[in-house]
Amino acid sequence: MGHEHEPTLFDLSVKGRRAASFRTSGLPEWGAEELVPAEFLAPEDETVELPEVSERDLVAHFTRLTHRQYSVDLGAYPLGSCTMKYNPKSCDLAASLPEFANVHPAAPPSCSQGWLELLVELEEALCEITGMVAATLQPSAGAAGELTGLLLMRAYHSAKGEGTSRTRVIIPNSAHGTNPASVTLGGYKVATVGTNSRGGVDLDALKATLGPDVAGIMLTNPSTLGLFEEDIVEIASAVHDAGGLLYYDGANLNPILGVVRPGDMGFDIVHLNLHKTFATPHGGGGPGAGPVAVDERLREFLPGPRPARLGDGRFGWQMPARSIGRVHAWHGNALVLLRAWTYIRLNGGDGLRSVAEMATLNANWMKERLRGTYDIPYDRPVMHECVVSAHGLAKETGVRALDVAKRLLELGFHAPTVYFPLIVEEALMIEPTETESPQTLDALAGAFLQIASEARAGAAGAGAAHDAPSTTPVGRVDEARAARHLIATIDQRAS
Amino acid sequence: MGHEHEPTLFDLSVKGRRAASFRTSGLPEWGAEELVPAEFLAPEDETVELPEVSERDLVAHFTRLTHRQYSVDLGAYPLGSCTMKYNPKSCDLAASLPEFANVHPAAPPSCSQGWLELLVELEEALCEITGMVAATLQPSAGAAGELTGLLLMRAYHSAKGEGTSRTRVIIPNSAHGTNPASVTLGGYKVATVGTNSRGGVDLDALKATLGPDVAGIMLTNPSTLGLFEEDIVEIASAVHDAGGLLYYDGANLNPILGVVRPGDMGFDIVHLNLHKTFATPHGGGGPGAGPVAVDERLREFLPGPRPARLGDGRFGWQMPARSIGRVHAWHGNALVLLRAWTYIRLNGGDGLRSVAEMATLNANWMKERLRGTYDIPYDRPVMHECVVSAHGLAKETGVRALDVAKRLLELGFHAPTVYFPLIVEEALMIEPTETESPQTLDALAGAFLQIASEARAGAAGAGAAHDAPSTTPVGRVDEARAARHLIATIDQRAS
Amino acid sequence: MSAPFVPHTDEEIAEMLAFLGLESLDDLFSTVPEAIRLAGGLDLPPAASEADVVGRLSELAERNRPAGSRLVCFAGAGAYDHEVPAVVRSLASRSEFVTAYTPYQPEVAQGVLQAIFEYQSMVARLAGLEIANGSLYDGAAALVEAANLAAAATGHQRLLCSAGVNPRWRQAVRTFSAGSGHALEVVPLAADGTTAWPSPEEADGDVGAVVIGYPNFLGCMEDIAPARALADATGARLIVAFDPVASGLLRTPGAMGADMAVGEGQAFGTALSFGGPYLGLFTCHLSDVRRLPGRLVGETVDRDGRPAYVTTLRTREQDIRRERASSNVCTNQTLMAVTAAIQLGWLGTTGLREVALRSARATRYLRESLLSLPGVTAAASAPVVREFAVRTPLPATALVERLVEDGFLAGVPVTEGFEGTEFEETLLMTATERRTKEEIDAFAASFEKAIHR
Amino acid sequence: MSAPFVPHTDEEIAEMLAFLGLESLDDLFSTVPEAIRLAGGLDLPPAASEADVVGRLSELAERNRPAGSRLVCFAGAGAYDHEVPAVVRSLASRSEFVTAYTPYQPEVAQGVLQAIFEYQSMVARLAGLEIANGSLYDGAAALVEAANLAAAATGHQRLLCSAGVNPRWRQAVRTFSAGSGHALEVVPLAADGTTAWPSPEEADGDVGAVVIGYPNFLGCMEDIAPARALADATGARLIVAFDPVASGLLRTPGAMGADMAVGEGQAFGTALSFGGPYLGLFTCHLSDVRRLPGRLVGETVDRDGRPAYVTTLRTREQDIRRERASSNVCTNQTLMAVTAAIQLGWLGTTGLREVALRSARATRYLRESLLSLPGVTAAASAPVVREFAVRTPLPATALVERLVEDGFLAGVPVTEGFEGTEFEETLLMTATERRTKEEIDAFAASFEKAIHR
Ligand SMILES: Cc1ncc(COP(=O)(O)O)c(C=O)c1O
Ligand SMILES: Cc1ncc(COP(=O)(O)O)c(C=O)c1O
Repeated sequence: MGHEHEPTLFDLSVKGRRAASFRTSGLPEWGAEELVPAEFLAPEDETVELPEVSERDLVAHFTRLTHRQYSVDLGAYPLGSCTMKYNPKSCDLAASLPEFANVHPAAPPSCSQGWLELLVELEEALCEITGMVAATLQPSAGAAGELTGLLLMRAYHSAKGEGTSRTRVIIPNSAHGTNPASVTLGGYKVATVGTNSRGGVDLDALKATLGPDVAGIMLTNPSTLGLFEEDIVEIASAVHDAGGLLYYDGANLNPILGVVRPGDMGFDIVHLNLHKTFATPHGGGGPGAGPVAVDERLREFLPGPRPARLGDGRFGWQMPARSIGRVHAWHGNALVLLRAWTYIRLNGGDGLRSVAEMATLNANWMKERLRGTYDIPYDRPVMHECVVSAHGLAKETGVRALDVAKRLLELGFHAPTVYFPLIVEEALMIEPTETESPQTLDALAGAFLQIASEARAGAAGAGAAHDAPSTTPVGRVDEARAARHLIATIDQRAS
Repeated sequence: MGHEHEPTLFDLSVKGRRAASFRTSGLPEWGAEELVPAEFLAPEDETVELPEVSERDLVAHFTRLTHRQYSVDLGAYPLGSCTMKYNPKSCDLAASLPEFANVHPAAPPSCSQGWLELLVELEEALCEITGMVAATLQPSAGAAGELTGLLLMRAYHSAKGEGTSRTRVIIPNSAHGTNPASVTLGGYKVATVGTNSRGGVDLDALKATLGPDVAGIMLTNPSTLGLFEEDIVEIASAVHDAGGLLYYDGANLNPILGVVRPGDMGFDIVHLNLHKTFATPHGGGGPGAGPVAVDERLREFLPGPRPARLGDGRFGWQMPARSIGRVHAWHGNALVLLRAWTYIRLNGGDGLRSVAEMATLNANWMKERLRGTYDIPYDRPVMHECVVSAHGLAKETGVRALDVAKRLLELGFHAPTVYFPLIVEEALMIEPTETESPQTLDALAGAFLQIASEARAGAAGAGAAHDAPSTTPVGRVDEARAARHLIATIDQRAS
Repeated sequence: MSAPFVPHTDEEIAEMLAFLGLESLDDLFSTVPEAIRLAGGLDLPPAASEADVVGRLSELAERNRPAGSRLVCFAGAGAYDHEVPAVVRSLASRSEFVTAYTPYQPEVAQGVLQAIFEYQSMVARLAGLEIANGSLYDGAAALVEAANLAAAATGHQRLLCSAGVNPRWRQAVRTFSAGSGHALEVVPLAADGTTAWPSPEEADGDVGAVVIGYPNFLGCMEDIAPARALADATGARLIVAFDPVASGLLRTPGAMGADMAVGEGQAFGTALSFGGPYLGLFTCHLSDVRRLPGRLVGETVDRDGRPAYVTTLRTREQDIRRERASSNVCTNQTLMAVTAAIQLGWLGTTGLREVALRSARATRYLRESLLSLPGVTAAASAPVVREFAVRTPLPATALVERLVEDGFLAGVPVTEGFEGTEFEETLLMTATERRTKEEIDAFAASFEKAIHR
Repeated sequence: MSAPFVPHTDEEIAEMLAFLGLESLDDLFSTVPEAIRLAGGLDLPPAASEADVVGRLSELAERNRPAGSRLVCFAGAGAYDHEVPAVVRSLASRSEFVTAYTPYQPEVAQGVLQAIFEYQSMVARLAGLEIANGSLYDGAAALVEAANLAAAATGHQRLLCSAGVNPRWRQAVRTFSAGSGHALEVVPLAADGTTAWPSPEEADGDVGAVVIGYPNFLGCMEDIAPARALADATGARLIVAFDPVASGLLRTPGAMGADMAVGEGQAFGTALSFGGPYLGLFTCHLSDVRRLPGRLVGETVDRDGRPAYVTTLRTREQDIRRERASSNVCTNQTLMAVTAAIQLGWLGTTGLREVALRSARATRYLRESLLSLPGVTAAASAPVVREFAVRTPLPATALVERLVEDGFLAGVPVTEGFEGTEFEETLLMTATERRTKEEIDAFAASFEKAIHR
């Protein structure tokens, strides 16, 4: 309301001002020199200077920042591949319970029985959902899950004496960027397979690529095109026949909850993005949680220590026989896991199936509403998201996917994902999720159509898109300049 | 971000949608007809229709509404007479503790010892702050406190046999509107006294008005002009000499905390606005709390039951001997009282004195910064607020107090109180409060000066003020139309 | 730390004083006569950190016993343990709602204004009347204002109030009558728990208001027709003190003939809170809107024709009408009204019905369980839905204390306002939708033990 | 209630299906081969209401013992019980921060972007290095990424890591080395608790990174110079795993010669949380910025020249660089970074110093109290500031269990990663600024009883 821009907390700082206060301790007030050996004590001119503000200014600053920030709670967020569904407030409540939030991670099991039971229950639920037998809850996000999964793959092959011979992991060219990056970090070479005309994995190319040097394949199913991989059973047996394992990137699990399970498709390793499918809020970029579930063959390699039932209602920690070791400093993003547990309980089995149905219904409806206005590169029924293209629109009017996105911001919606997957030109990847109502979908589709029809109506309309957004806290941001003149800290700004 | 307007929850409603869910009870599922006698049961066509929305839409709707709302947490709120200081978050924390928030008001004292002790401590602190001997915490706001105080005045005079003879209560013409309204509800006639040239009560006029039919006087000190009543000692003795009581409207207590106490000025009855002086947040118009503190002569008349120390560390309820009876369904706005208790503890005695000092410093500084640009009707050192006038500005440029206010909204600040007190033409009543920093004050003063200098620079500047605000969620609102075509409910809109 | 919420540094203070030509902070108070200035400062504990204050609060907290799994709540009497979901708490605690003032500048207060407009719309429907205001302090205050409106509108100061109206609210009316000059006459209850209204002839003359509880304080369902008839015959307004939750099942006060309906809105999203802040619901016919106490929000447009909200009919209010205002209310309970709007939005049509239905079921089950115990009888024979009173071998006050030990808040003893009646020291009880069979069964078992101990 | 967060009514579903030309919801899944479709649905408990789920959570909650007044916390080891004031919780839980995605559209994400910029600015200062990224998963992940950066930058895969580095972080490096091919060599601690670095000659050849803890896991203050010298001699990057709270007192890693500094940021506003989500701090020199893992926010302008923020140097990241990216991180821990920015803003320069100082005092007092007990000795002789280990007559694991009974979380047994060393089963302890003399005295008394029981 009125403010042109928000100064940084440093700009608001006044030396000597303060907000903090502490508990009265009654302890001796030793001085710093008495406590810290001289060689380590920071001399005055090395004091770490932080912003000094009053509690009042702290509040005003960060509250104003929130008024410069879009979020799921403000409206539709159809960002493809991200599953920006509504995050139930009950889960916030759960994560705020002090009996969970204030448990020290190294507290002995006698102090954390509730936590351990909950984690075990979550693991069991995730196994039921994915059709797997065991899971680690340690990975902090999808990418961490991927790398964990690849290390499990490696451990498996190594145990069979094929650790050094299997050097390649196959990924389709539609894959998310974390997949190839994880493959490299897992010590493998990426072997890319193409996409066939129906948007699926090119099966022949895949078969040609398979061989004794292949450790496995990473697949997202439904794919980043929003399409279910029709040949999944054939793919699975081909990879298995070649001695490889199938890794399931679970970022797109949402539309198959209760419909089909990765395990039943033939996958051996599955990561889940709890911050997508299970509604744990995204936090502006995290925290997430990326548990990895596996089939029987891989169980013994899981990271540990793992929460486990000890019998007679007690819980404790166990280390799998041939564990790859820990992948997190503690037990994973526990409060995120707690939220996911809550979400699963709130929905129940049937509820999760409805989630899948409505996510799929919404995406297909959206695709059909945009038909004729935007191009549909792979024209098949979709699952949770649809990828359309502004290619034709751009050719006709000069309004590109990016312009559509920016104009949407102005119309009160978040933009879809743009220019991904890379195999679609001028891609607009729209994932409405199941929590958006038909009315919201209708308004969103209306906005997409409006932008295109304005653009087609002539230069003014196209101009509006090029100039967008104008009603947002800032206008189109100069990204190139940010990279050219890097100012990543306040001290760099000053210098 | 983009939304032109926000539909009502009714507009978002879709029959059959729902958010609510309830605990599994295991109870027999009797039907409504089995539970409610037929003559009382609502037939289907009398069902109360509420909006039916998903939890997601509920959240989006109310979150978007918050983005259409200014608040202290977003910035300066120099609304005179309202003491819109920063509301510490520790007090929110206190009010959210389940051990306080979930106590039933009729629970026996064995279940509410903590509450009772806290209320007694608060009463004692308020008495120390006001220089009184006892207080009731029941009144829900300032106006309720006023009426309670007037009933105490009445009870006192009645007990002396003067209940019917004392029929008038004196108030200055600068008084807040609740004062005369309360006087009427208290069964008294209002006798108005004027303001002298220094902004104080016209002492001669007062003396002329005093007589055996006067029950008392209601004063705000500092007054609504922000001025300390210099003649308060003389006023008090004159009123007392005439057999009247002095009532202190504590809305403006902030700048005298720890400096001077109403009791020491000669007041007999004091109400406090905890939602002003003691920082309990205003909630968009309430809840507040308006405790009334009294001197020894009035103690026995206080409303009850009252929280009391019973000895050996136990607490209970007591009814004053000649209580006027309860003025609240229960014990007052308890969670507001808890916040005020917390605020007092956080500040301590010295801290409260600093509050007074800085509130006064800020107001005087602001007045001096505006000198020369705006008129200063009563030019004396002020206390917590300063009243300036746009009279000259309006004559010169046509830009009135209202325009200044609306243009300020556009510049990112809340407006001051305008056209009050009524005795100042084109009044702008500015109360910065102590929680605003010198930097914020400077920016606020800058905005005031900018508006005036723009207006004086010519028609464009004046036009900007007349057209303001334009960057707010809505532009200048048509108030006349609202009164002419009353639409106070969604059903009236439809009809 | 001497003033935790004051931002000024010493240098800044010095600069500001210099700008003002003052030498010290004390000089700021030159207009305060020396003689009355406080010497030595306030005798209060020194400033404390949040951690220390929260520590002290925790100590006090341990001496409270809140409703919850360790003290299962069967107490009502105007304060109910209804479900408040996380979503309502989370939205209602958004700081824009919490830290705003009364919406005096509508251009930057559309959030609060629209929420109040929605609240008014919902509350008017709950009452079955056309107009609801933007809130009053609590149910008691709403009744007081209704009585004032009735007296002003009719020109009559006699109030005939059923003894079945919440006795604390009755007392508030009585307290304020000392100023307003109303003559409050309490009409007793018959043995069945319903009001023994006088006939119009007995009522003898002009009356300002007839007031009835629906259901009444003892939970009894009272026929409103006789009260309506009495009001018609005496020229009075009929004020119905209603339970807004019950509107999920019952015909509304408006449908039953009320001129005004007032109630307590705590049940909609506000915690038990030891009795406050709560929410006074005030509703009336459109024809009385110009006498309406408190704030009213209306829908209008802004200069560009966009929908907008604003407080309206302001000339009724104290700041403009001053001594001729019919009410002195200024600060009300807006945040609770916003909370209620959110909670009612969460409930929706079916949710409201379910709360009412589930509460009625639990109450019925509770009542049957207790009445089957030897020595426990119904205090009144009229039908009940949401609340009821029982007579037990020992006084309610003692019984409640005993049952606290077992982890139950058994109910509210009927005392204040029922002194000397046959209902005194009966126990008023309720069970909301949050009570389970398991809890009620365990409670009944404890109850039986407690009365025969 | 079968799907609480799905808004569609039956009619709407029917309409949407009709629009798509489908007959049933099952038809939506026509592309899923019949053979693999799940028959019979998921074997999970049915949907439950919030009230029921919260009820179940409360049961589980009762089986936890959180840090607090009933379990006074002396445990650290990378997870600290520091003060988190209400203001930080309240701001960090604002839903705009909580429910936003990664700021891909800067025009509507200035809130998160600016908060990250401020976070980066503060963290860089804490580390005494020029660049901090926008967060990583936790301290362990930050160390792993630092090792990767070092290896990539130097071309050497050997990592010489002090045994004084948090053993759980060391283990994470080891786990991921299976993929990256790094060779992790753990350099043991001497009896005084500081690292027994090899001489450059002993180190024998090219090294990618030298890693040291500052202070180390046992709380010992280690001279960084030898590690720096070793790094210089072997061509390695020097990675310092630092305690960011200690930067309130100690010279920063940067000032001590670090090339990269990594740490755990949980202490800044994040609850103990049973170990997560926490906050990985990653800092380096500007010269390494093009290999920086994760997100980086930069300041720029919008089209009208207004200041604006945006994620920058994006070409480093996995979504663009794919298999050639140096890191695979995508989702990070932004909310914790925002929280840390708020908490650090709350602390300010003096507050940070006070936390460090008060914690050091409490730790010193705790240590002296315990070392004065018969049978208790220091596990290491090097100076300590924030944390320390003691040797007691019984193994730490058993001692901790005993003291839980008295209401104390005595510390963290040194086990994992110290197997077979002289430090195994010593007890690692800390006292933050939240601990009082009273608590420590009571604890010392219990401690004495426990070791001699
Ligand atoms: C298909 C796919 N795979 C993997 C990921 C990586 O998940 P995370 O961001 O949790 O690391 C994403 C995230 O956007 C994704 O969309
Ligand atoms: C001087 C003065 N007196 C009384 C009041 C009434 O207080 P309340 O709004 O709490 O009823 C106010 C409120 O604005 C006021 O400013």
